[in-house]
Amino acid sequence: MPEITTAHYVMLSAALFSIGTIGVLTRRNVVIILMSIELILNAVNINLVAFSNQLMNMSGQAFAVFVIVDAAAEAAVGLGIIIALFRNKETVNADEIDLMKW
Amino acid sequence: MPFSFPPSIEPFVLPALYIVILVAVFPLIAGYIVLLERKVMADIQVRLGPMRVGPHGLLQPIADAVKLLIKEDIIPAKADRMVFWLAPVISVVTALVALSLVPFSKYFFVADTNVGLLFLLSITSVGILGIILGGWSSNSHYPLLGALRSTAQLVSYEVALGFALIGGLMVAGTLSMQQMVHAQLEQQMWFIFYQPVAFVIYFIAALAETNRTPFDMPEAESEIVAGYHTEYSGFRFALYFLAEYANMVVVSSIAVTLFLGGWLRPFPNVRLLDFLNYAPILAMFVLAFFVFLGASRERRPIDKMGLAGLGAVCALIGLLFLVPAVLDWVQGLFWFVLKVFLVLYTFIWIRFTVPRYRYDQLMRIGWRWLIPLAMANVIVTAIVMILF
Amino acid sequence: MIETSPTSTFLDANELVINMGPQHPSTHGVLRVILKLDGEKILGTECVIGYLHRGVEKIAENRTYMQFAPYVDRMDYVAAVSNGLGYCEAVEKLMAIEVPPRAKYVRTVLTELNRITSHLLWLGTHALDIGAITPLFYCFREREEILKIFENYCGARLTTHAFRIGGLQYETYNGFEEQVRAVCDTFPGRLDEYEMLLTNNRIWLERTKSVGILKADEAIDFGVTGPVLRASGVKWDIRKAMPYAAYEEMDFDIPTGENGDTYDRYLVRMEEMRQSLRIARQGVDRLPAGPIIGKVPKVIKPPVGEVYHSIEAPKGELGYYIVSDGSTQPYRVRVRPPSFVNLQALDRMVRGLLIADVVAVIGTIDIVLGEVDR
Amino acid sequence: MPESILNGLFFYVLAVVILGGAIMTITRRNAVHSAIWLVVTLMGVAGLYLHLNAEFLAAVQILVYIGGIMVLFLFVIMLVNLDEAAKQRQFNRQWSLALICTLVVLVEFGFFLMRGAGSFAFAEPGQGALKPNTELMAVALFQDYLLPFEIASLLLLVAILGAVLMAKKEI
Repeated sequence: MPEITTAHYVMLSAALFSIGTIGVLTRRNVVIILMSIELILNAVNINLVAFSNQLMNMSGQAFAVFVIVDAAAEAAVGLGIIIALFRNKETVNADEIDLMKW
Repeated sequence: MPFSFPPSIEPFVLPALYIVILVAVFPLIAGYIVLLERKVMADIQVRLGPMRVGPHGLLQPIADAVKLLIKEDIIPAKADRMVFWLAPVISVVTALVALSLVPFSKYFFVADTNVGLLFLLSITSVGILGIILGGWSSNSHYPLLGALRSTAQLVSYEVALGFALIGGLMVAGTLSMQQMVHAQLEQQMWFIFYQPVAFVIYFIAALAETNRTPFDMPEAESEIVAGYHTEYSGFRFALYFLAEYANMVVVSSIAVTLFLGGWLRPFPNVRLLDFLNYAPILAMFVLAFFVFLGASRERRPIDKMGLAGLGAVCALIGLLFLVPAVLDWVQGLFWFVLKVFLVLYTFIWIRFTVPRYRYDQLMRIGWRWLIPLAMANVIVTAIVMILF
Repeated sequence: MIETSPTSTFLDANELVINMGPQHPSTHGVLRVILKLDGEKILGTECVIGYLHRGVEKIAENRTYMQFAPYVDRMDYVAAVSNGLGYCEAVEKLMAIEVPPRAKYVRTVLTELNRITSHLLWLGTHALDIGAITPLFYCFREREEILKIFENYCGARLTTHAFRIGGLQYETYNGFEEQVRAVCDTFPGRLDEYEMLLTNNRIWLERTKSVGILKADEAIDFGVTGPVLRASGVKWDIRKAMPYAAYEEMDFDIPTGENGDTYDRYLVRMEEMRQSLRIARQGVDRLPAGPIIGKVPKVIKPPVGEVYHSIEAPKGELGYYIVSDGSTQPYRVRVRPPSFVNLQALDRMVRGLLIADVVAVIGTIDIVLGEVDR
Repeated sequence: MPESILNGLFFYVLAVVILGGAIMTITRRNAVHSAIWLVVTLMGVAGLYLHLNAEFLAAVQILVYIGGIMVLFLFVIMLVNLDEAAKQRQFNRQWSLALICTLVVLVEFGFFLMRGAGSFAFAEPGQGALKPNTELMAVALFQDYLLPFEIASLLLLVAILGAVLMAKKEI
């Protein structure tokens, strides 16, 4: 088995990122789209931490913490929007939300 | 050691052994904690409690376990079967994994990591998933209400719990569970005396985290039947029960480790009190004495023999403790378990003394009082630590 | 009527409908309350009753007056003595039978003891509903002492059938007075013990103060009686207003509340137990000698006519309306049960509160479903 | 067992868990099942962090992501009635186009990585240290990146306000 290098981690991260993108682009359910965004953010984090490990530098991990903070903020606001949306439009499908007002 | 393991797996042998011990023994211990709870409850309520199975109901936990195991396994018709199956497993696995980070004694611990306490907190927070999924998958109103209640409750009290622990952590200066105990040894003080406010906040939040009265909203039997596990029966229910008691042990262990000196004996630095090192032996012999006394009072011969056998086992263990190496090994465990049981006793005592808070009152206490107080405690601690 | 829609969720405009009962730990029997909720907030309730309907009033039409007496014990089964007293007095009033004073006194003592057992059961279950598990066992311990008196007197503990039309069937047993006095001596201390657990308990106060408020005028409009009415500040007690049995000669106070909330009802009932003890002690102290049953014909055959007689049962005004057509069986018996009437106020009391308060309020109304459904 | 094989095993098992969980997340009909699979993925990522000398980050990942964000997700899924949505069409109309585009991007990634993989191997391992992890993390967060840290806390505050405002019934 070859040595696991940073390239492997970056490859994994790229795959995870792509899966997340597919989720965002193809799903109709807004909640699942939000989850896909979490996947994308995690892909980014894997990269950051992998490079942090290779370069023996804390900055990558520190930035991963910031990304997690971002993810939390995004989830809170996103889910708030979903609740407001559901209350007003009775739907969670992204392609049915096509009016700029309600 | 007559034989040794290859060096690459050698560091994993002892932890693996401890894991097996914990997983195998803990359900039994949880059963006996339940018995203890019932006995204490009976005592408070002027009753006798379980008396039928075995002498003084000593075999009751086993009877209960057998009963739960052979009970019909009911899954509601419209339940989400996979999730229904998964939810109690999540609860019990997280609770048992959390035990692996608890330093039971200087020698008896599974893992001691650099981020021990943080990991403990994060693992217990995963346990919420078990509750929320169990409530959702039952596809029934009362469990859903219970799950929503408990999620809101656990999430809010976790904040207070975390802040209270930070107060203790600042004094300890480490996240590692073993280092905390050593820090208390070096500073010659239990941290409860440095951080009384943090301890009180932690204790209250821990009551809420483990769904104990007066914060037992998620399973308030007189309001929402049984909360999130209304639809659970048989062994799945037993798993939830096990998880609950494991969580109780975990939170009391954290309290003991961070605030009450962990596995240290009282006044570990006072030479004059060295005789306390022999307390485990004494305790075993006193226990044996009382068990024999009880045996002499029993009427049925089978009970007499059972109790006498138990007494003999206690006495034998006491004799075993006379070996210095064994005593050294058992010492920390003895004090740790003693302290944990004292905390658990307080839990039980409170449960049978006070009524239950209402949901909104509980939230108000959490957000209006505990969290601000815990934050203030952290700030004051920081200022004091910088100034002195 | 509350609409029950199958697709209701927590976020829909017209929210969640759940059934509390008929099998529920804290609806005190088989009451079913349909709750309309907004999250945990109560938007409306509807009580569905009848799960314990046994047709007691109809049974009365096929039984002789004597034969029907045991049935009334089964309505409010925790206050069977009061039920029996009300029925016997109603028939006596119909037939104009004079009850001898000794019988009146024994009746009063037993009824007051019964009031204590009823209130004790209420206290225990009410505390249990609010989450205090322990008082229940203490209450049952004390209740046991009083039930022993009933058992010694008439052989039964719960459905006593203690009285007969015209007086009593049994003379008091040896040691009756001493046993009642013993209860009167020990019980106040025990009551203080309960109060120590609850009255000043912060959590108890938060759970009961200004929960389920019923104002005096509302209470009167609903026809609510008993401790629930008195806690709203209305000083109305049939024992004082229209004395029956031996209450005229007894010295006791009527406790009233001010705010009409759950806490006041709790205080009122606690004080009522103390007053009941006073009455019971006076009763045994002054117990006159004499016959225990008046002049009752062999066959009870009241004259044609009708009568309404009500007494102050532990839960409120318990009334019997009996119509006689001159035969040995009543033409119609109608019972005015206090629980049934008090239960109507539930909706008014819980609107806008939380689920947990419904439990507290059901407890504080102190209903017995056997009496609500009859 | 040599260290490298253990490492490899660890990585590949976690990779399968992560990618498998991710694929299940985006394909499940029921949002709760999606959430459960997402939890699996997040757990796998936490395992990778442990492997990459980031214990603190692993703990934070579990605490914040699983104990916080995923619970929030499940909470919202329970509040919002998704039974209806589960019965409808799951993918939107442009799904084929989206899939092709993403695959093209993935191929590009792969190509660049193949070409550039060597440069990772040659890049010099840094001089710093990652242990003790918690202490170094504290230094990084509270000394080197204090301003971003404060900004992040401000962001969280704004997000809390926004979420509360958004989810409130009557504003």
